[in-house]
Amino acid sequence: MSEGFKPLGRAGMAARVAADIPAGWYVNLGIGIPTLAADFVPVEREVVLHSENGILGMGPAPASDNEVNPWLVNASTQRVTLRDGGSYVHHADSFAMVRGGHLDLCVLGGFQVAENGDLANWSQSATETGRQIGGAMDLAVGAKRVWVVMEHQTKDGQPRILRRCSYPLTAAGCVSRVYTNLAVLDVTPDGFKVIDMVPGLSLAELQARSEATLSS
Amino acid sequence: MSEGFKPLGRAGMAARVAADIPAGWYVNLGIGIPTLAADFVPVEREVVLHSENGILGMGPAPASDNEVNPWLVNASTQRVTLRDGGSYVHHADSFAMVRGGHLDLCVLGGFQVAENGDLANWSQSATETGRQIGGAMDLAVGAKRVWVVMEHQTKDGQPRILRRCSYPLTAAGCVSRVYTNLAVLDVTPDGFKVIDMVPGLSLAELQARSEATLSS
Amino acid sequence: MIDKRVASMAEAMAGIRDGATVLMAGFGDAGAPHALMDGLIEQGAKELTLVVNSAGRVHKAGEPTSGVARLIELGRVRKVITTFLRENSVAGRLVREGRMQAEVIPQGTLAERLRAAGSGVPAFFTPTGAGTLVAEGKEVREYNGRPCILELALPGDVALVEAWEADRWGNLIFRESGRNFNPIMAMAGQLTIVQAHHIRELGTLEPNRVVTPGIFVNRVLHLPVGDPKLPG
Amino acid sequence: MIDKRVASMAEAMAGIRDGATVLMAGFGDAGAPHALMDGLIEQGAKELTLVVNSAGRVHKAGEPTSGVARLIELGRVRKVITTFLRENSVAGRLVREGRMQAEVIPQGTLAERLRAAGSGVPAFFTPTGAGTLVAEGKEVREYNGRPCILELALPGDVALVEAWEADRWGNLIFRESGRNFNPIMAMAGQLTIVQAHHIRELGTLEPNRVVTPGIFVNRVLHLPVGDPKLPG
Repeated sequence: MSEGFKPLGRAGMAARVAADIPAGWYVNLGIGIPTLAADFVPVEREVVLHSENGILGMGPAPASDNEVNPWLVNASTQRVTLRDGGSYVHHADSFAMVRGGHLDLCVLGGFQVAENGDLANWSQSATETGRQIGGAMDLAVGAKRVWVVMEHQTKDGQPRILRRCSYPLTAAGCVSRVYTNLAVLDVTPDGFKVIDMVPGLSLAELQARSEATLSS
Repeated sequence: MSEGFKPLGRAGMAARVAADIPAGWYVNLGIGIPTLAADFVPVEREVVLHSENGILGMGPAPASDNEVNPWLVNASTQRVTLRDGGSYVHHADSFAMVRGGHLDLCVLGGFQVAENGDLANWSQSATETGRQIGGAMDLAVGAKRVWVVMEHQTKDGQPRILRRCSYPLTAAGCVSRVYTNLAVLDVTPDGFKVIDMVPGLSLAELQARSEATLSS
Repeated sequence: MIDKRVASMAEAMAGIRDGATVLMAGFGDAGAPHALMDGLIEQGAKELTLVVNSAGRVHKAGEPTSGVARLIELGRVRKVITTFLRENSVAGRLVREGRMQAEVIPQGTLAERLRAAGSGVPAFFTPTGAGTLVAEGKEVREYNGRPCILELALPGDVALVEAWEADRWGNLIFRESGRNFNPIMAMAGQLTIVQAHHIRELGTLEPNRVVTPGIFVNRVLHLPVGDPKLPG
Repeated sequence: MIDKRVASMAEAMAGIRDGATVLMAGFGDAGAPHALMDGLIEQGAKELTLVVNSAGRVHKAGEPTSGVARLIELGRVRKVITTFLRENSVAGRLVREGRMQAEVIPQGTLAERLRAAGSGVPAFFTPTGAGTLVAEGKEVREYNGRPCILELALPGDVALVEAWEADRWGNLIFRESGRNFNPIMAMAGQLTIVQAHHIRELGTLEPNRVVTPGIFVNRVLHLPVGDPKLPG
């Protein structure tokens, strides 16, 4: 690492998010890195995971083939388990939990986050025909807190931490915190505030990789 | 009976309604005479009774004290039973059946019915403070058919079969049939049409006891 | 460890403030959280808005009232939102004297407004009540050829709920027609307090049978209070 | 005697017309009425509007598609209302060529619109989608300080539903996450057709466990079709 710091990998980002989720919270983990975060929440820390397709109290993937229940899949259609205390509901009741403001936290993947809390995570073009929204808009609007996990920049080095999103919005002003492979940023009334960085990274270096102005 | 005809009593009216309910219908029977109608539907004729407080497939009152379940009451808070095939839901789901148009029939008591199908059955004054609506408005609007059972006239001889209701409405244009102690009347685009009368009663005698014009 | 059980009625009632909107479940005696209602009377909060299917009944002279009727009689209620007011003559008198407000609404609209509050729906249209006194002051719009009125979600600061079985996560199962308003009031309450006949070990309530998942519940008080009574 | 069981797929599919709006339940493979979808392909109705969580996926060249993707590929679908379109490249092409319409909407809004259709709510406000492409052409109104958009109920002429257990009254119980859209599509369908793994004697489904009461069901076809598969 000639740059003097080491960006987090997917697992590292997932672990960093997981460290901040306290016991007792009701949490939805979006598709991708957010889903990985579940593996970094110790079982004894009771966090109740919600899955849009009607599961509350979701557990990890089956430990063995004997435990596989093909009727029990998560929102990414991966096979999962149910914890003691878990239950099933239908889709409208499941989204009542989301839209009714009952989730303490939703962790979503993102394309772009703006300093006003706007999130873009479902489409890169307003004219795209092959769209997919899934539960992202409901979760972004409905959860008490929305955290976003994403690479700090695109693969070709474009910033994702922006003054204003250029992609179509998922929801306006919904994000309260962003976890990237380089830093953790809070969205405040005064814009992005850096609350953590990977070792060896300077604020100036982080700012150079961000469009929005960062404060510390 | 100097008048040459014998008005039906409460049980007679209930039996008359019950005779017209075919097997397989989902039916809500309102408080009062409508509730009595259940006793006149033979068990082998499968009619599925709905109760607003979350019962579908309600059965009769317990046959003996041994059968009493204090947790199982109908919308009149009388103890009832559940038929094989019955189930329980919460109040919003119960009224989804009502308001979503899933009931084939609702039978309600009435104060007044007008020739345009308007029903008044919940209040006799727009300024009443001790109001009660219960589920009447939902049932009147939501069921596929609304039949009303009531005395043909008030206790002091005022007509209840009217050109227009004078009491506050339960719902506009909802009634399709009226069962009284004297006759059965269909509400048609041309007004009330008499389809049955107690033996010995003439149309002229029935008309004399009605404000709206009756046809046969 | 998530443990929503509380050890005393005082703990169950802690923090209910004057002016709160309190949702009270039950239909007839089944599924009514009588003990919690008594607890609220004892706790002392006043200027309450009560949301309850029935405003209760006033008994004959000399017989004590209870629950909703008692709260009203004590002058602790600023407003009641209900579907049945007629059998409570005290409530009727207070309304006439301008000492209490009453909003009498259709039962299905009450249920739907509660469910909406729990589900993030701030307002919805319904044909129920259109063209009646219930429609007064409400926006009217036609759908499917019928006039519909706009109704608002009805959230509560507090919900008082009765359940047959509960666990420490607050999962609830109800008994027969004791289910009634309990699940939707649990959803609509900011602080949902449950009296439960039985507390079960976590993991022993069958996941397909749970009606109210614990996400809608804040406090569970274990109170095996016996069977519902008939109105008398 | 009420008996909603039908003896054949032909009987199950009878009367589904060209131009019908068809609700198809399922999330992933769990709770998806695959056999009924195949039955609909065989039955031949066209110009359909499909309402389904996912527009399905197109497999590699040479591999047969099935279900929703097959109906689309066969040109039988006029419009699809869904939350996931990306994995069906054929659907994307048909949309670009103007040969099929697609309405991609939020999953919670889809669920709520279905539940509204089944519950007599013609329209409701929701903050989901406000300020996004989803809000285009929709009425906006502020509630609780947030912009909300007006969404309409989404009823179906037909609903295709999968259940684990059923009885002759059409009462349904689902398996784990196989519940998903099934209960709300059953409510929202004018003609609700069920494929059930198990048929139980009337009275043996525990009344507190029934999720979809028979009032929402028209036809039940007994089809023990095995476990759901993973997407592949």
